[in-house]
Amino acid sequence: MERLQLPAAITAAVLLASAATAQDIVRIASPNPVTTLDPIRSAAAGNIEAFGQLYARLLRRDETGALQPALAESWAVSDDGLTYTFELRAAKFSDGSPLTAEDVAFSLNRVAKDPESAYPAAYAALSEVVAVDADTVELRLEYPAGPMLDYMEIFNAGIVSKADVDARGADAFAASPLSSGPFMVQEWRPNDRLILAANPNYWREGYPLVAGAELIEVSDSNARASMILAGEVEAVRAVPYAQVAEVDAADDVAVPLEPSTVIYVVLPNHTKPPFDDADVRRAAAMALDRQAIAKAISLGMAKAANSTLPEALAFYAADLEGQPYDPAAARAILEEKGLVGTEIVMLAPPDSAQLMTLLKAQWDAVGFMTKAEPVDTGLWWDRLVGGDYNITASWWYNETMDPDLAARWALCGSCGNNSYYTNYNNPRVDELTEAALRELDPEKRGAMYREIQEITVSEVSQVPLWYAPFTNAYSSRIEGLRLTPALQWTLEETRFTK
Amino acid sequence: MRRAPALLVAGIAIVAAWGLVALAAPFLATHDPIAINFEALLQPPGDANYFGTDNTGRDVFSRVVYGTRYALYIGLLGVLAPMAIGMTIGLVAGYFGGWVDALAMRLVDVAVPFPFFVLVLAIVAVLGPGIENYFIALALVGWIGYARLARAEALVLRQSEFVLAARTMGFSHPYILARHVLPNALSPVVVYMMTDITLVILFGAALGFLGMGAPPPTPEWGIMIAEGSFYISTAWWIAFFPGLAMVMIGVGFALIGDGLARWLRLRA
Amino acid sequence: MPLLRLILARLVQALPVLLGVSLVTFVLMAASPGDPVRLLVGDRATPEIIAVIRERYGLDEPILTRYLVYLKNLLQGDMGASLRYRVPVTELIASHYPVTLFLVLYTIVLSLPPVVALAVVSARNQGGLADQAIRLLGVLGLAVPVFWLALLLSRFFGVTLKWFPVSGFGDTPLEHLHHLFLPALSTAIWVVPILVRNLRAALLDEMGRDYVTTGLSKGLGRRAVFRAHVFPNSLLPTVNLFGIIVAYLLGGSVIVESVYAVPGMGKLMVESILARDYYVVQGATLVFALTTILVMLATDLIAARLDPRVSA
Amino acid sequence: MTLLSVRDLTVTFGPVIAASGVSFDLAQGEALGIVGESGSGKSVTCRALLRLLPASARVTGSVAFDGQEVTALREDALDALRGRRIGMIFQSPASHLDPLMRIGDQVGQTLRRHRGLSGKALAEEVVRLLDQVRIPDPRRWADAWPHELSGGMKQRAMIAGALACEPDVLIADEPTTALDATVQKGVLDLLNSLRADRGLAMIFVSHDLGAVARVCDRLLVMRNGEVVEEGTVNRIVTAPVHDYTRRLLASHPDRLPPRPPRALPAGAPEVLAATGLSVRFGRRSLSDWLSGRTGGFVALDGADLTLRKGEVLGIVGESGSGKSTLARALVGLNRAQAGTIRHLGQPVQPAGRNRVTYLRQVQMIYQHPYEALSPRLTVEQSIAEPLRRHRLVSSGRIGARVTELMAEVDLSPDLGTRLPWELSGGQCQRVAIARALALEPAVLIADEVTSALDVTLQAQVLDLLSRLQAERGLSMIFISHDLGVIRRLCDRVMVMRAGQIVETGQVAQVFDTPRQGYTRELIAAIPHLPGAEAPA
Repeated sequence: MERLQLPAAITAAVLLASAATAQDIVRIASPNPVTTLDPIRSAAAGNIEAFGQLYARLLRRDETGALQPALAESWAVSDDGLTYTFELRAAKFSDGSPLTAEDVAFSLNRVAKDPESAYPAAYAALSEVVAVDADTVELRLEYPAGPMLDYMEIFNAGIVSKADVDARGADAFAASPLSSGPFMVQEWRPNDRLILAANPNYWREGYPLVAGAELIEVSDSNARASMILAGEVEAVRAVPYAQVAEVDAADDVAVPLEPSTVIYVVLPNHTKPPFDDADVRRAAAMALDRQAIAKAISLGMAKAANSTLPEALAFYAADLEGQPYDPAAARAILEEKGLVGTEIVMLAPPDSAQLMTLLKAQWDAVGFMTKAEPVDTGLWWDRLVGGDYNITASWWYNETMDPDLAARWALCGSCGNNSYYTNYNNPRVDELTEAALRELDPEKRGAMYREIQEITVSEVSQVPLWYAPFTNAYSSRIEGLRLTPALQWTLEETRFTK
Repeated sequence: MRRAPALLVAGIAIVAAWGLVALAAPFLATHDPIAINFEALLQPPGDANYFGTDNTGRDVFSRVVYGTRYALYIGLLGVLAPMAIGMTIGLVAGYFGGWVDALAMRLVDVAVPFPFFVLVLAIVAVLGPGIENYFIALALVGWIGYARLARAEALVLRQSEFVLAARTMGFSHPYILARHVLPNALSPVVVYMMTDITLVILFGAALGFLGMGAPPPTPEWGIMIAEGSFYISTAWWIAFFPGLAMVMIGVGFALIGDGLARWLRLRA
Repeated sequence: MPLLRLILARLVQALPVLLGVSLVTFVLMAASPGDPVRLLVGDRATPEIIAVIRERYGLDEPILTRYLVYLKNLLQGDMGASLRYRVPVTELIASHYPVTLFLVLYTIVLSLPPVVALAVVSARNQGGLADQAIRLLGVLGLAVPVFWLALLLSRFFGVTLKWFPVSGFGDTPLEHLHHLFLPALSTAIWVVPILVRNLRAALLDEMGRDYVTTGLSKGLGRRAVFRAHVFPNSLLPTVNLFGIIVAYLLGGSVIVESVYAVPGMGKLMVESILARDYYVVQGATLVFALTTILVMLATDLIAARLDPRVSA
Repeated sequence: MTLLSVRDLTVTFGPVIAASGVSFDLAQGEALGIVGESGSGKSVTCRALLRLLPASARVTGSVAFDGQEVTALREDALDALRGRRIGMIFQSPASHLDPLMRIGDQVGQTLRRHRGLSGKALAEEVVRLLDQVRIPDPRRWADAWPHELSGGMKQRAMIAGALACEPDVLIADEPTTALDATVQKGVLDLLNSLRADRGLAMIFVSHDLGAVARVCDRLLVMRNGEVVEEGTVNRIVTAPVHDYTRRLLASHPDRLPPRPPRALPAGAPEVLAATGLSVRFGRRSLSDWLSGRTGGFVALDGADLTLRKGEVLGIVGESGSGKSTLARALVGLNRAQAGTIRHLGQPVQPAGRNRVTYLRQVQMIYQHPYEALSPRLTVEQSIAEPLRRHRLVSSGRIGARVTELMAEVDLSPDLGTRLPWELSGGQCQRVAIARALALEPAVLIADEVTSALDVTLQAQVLDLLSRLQAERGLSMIFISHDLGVIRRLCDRVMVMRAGQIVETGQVAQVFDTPRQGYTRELIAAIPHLPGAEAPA
């Protein structure tokens, strides 16, 4: 504790000292923890936000959402859609070592094939990735995959240094990796913050515009709001709806509502009575006034959902009629089935009290007997995956605009996640999911995804609730920062205005 | 010196008043405490809703009124098991001394360094959230304070002549413990219990704050405060009134504790 | 020399206690449903992938085997690695522990002057207006929920007045003092009443002692008697209470640390429990327990220094 | 010359009058004794002289010291008087010394305050003072903590502190009450010699006429807050005027009728016998065990004892001599590490499985009247408890039996519903005796039962015990530090010291021809009334 020996300094010195900390560091407070820096290890939100800053991908998206060259200067797709050839630009890792086709092949093969790769779903079609020469990479597919180019942009398609991983081993790498992205790790304090410094060897000349960034983990929403209001950070993630107006009203802070792929849904368990019966699920959906719920929860900032897919995705069916709000009809169904008074166990994950209250009240109004059972996140997953629940509510998002991964995750019963563990299983939906991936014609794909949405909405695979915009707050000290729907901060294009 | 009973009376009056509120909740409440109302979200206090409404349109006043039941339930039930366990261990340890005492003290040694909140969280993680599991966690660590007090009293009492006399009259140890030691060791324990009730209610609220308390839509003050904390600058009434209620009930119990302590000291 | 022996003896006694603590924690954590791997790899990982990773982390071994392996490693000074971060637990503790320790010490330093002042004023005017006011405020301080008060303080002092930071720990000792002021204050608000109440009671007890009469009969005057006799004697029960308070503060750091985004042990502990990061919880609990034991030992030593009747 | 003049001093605590209209004068060099029983107002009077009473006390009247009116003095002027011109010492030196301050510092407080001494000069003066009050090796003890001193040394240290500034008057409030007789004698001798050397005026307060008589010339007798008699010690002892004074004198052990020597019937059986009884406190540590030491503290070391039917055996000894330990070992409260106990020739285990049968025969009563009864039980409940628990009488008969027992110990039946704190000390002791008698024991062990009682009550309880013993043919072990009491109650006496029995014999023989030096010392220390040497 020798650090406690302080001279007779005064508070003014403290103020000066803290004011002097590098003004060109962008600090972002997010509730999502960074738990690993290895892009294949995790698909949890906080890590996704970090991976984007550390690893460049072959392609990138511009503000309009269009794919642009990144590490790959150009690319070509064979006519059968089975071979993708990328020409790499001369790029370096943060230590100055060259980034070669070997590294690209290694990284992509790793995320696709490594047994510990947390989320290889996007790369199921890949048979192998081959470094043809020093700056040419070839992706060889077993079957055509429509969104494969999109997948070259997502968080876990980042390029890591083969030499680094081989030399130090995956665990050491995961704690302090060489970086190919706009920033490199200056210091990682697990459970607190990730301190990033601009990568001088980043391929994009002149970027990033700031000297560094800090991704600070702050789980308490009020604390985050206080922090941006007090000017202690430049941006915060997920301001509670209740505070958006207040925070937005503050000088120097704005809360633009940014489009996201986030969708809130009710998850019924399709293998357990009473929700194994589509009519009962329909009753549960009709009992809910989704407009009112969305309005109450988001104070009018979110839009009620009509489809089982997020509205930001391609092929989203905007004109689809969701289940109507009709409590009388819902009650009639329950009465007809003799299910009035059925007890249903609703798992209540953390921070969902308001939603759970609204759901319970409306379900109970049509004749269910809803018992909310609070669970923490760990328990929630256990119960969900184990099918030990009647119904619950949650949210999910998709990392690309292409609906393939979304359908696989939330609607497909045979794609590994059992339709978000609701055990909804319609062979037609499964079949359509696989076919849509392989289909290269956008129009045909659109029709398939429309059918998927129609089926799942009518069978109530899940009850879509609302589409939530991001409510991130930004200080006016910076500009150019936003969070893309794929959960990537545009930090490299961010700069200080004063 | 005269003021001591006054404090005690004030404390008892406050707690009794809350007790009445809890009992008469159905008559006092103006609304159904769990009925949502999409037409009346976040209404400020007024004639329709004395304390305003919350983010699901529920009447805060009615929820505060019904919440009294949970506060008292948590507070009273939450100290019961720790007190029973602690008194038993403490009295037995202090009265018998020797290896019994040594064993009990080792037990205390293990329980004391266990960070209380961590244990509560861990137990809640094992058994799932909810008030009942909070009680279990309390029972596992909350007894220490009672055990220490009871043991200290028993150590003195075992040497006091009326206990020695009871022993030389050939009475059995359990009888002596129950009839002679327990009643005379009770007063500091009761004083401590009053403070403990306040803390148990508060910790229960903190648990609600961390999302591990009673299930929604239970009108429990801690959860109401936690929920309302997001609205602290836009709809202050959601968190303020349950917070105020919690302070007032806490003051009541604390006054009883203080007053009782002084009153007992005066009588001694 | 007997002092050294006492310390040694107490440390030896602490070993079975620590063993007990670690066993309880291990059993609790092992019994808790929830899979650390699921929380680590994210929502979308398939059960198959999770099974692979579980196996690699040795989570499929029987619990007893895991505990014995853990103990064996512990004896070699290895507390294991975090399941979430894949970094050694010791490293995590080394970065979070000083923060909480600083906070606890800060709270104590911040609490002591008001505790002494209020208790003395209160005891010397027993039953008077000041006494009543102090006791009422104390009751209020005890009854106000910390998380609620902390929120108000952070909005008022941090956002409105901008006097103090509302988050973080800072990098230099001066910054630590500045950053942790509000957290320490929020904690002090409930610690002070408890200590005041005890010190006041002790002062009143001591003021009625016979040696006070002796002192007065020698013509020393009330003030001198208070300073020389009453006060030192009143410290003893308060010092003993202190050990328990510190244990409480360590465990209770959870809430202030979360409200003020302070990267301390409380936060580490909560997040680790929620993420089922077994070895971090295990290690942090042991460190908490060891700290408490050391603090208790320290208070006993202080008490022994204060009180010649307690022979070391 | 009159130094202190008290006129019409009245002290009230709310409605309670603690002292009323007390008037007296104290001349230079004079020693005035104040005697009275607890609650007579003697201590309150003393404290009122220096205004040491709590704030709730109201004091009227006049206290003139050397021309100054003490009751009208400002606090600082009063402080200049306290400790410098008037010193004061108290009962129970243990509690009147600050446990956290070294003896030397406490003795030196007045010197520092009133004479401005400090550093080496102060230390030297402290050592001189400690030497003057005959503390051996004063340098060492000046550095000691209060708890390291024996009771007598603590009182001496307190005297040294009070006399440090050579005051004109010393007020001694029961200074020897808590001390053993030999220690008391030492302190009294010290006070006498200080008085002689310095011409110190003294007010000596005590409940013990014998002690007062050793030191004082003149005497006030107080009762219920009033002075009932005043005069020279000799006059009052030889020709008391007031009724109360007479009673007080009559209750003094010196004046109690001694127990006539009597022979026990031949062949009276041995009801209780112990051989080689040893009790050790504290655990035997590992190092004790390795080096073959007994370890712990040996409180009783191979004591032998026999008690025959109808016999009254006295045990005397100073505090720590092991007499209570022996008694408690006999009833199983202390576990004996060695030795055997026989009851009517049969070996018994007082703490063992069959203890109830034995304990019904051997009952014990204790020292402190207010501690003897469970505070939450009424008198009736207390007495009924053994009857109920051991089913000694049918439940319908319990009430009647309680009434009988209360009558037997001279308790008025209307006290039955009272709680212990509503009773006097003597009444409490009677309840305790009635409780013990409920079991109809053959042996009664009385451990210092009268030492916390005022002399008049003591005399009554002794009478009661004597009568019960005679009526019931009880065997009795009577433990006391007070030889006077023993002599008047017992047939035989055992003298104990440091856990061992040093002398045993018939009372007359031990008292008149003690064989051991220690016994002689004890006997010499008994404070007697002047002119009334103990009639044999």
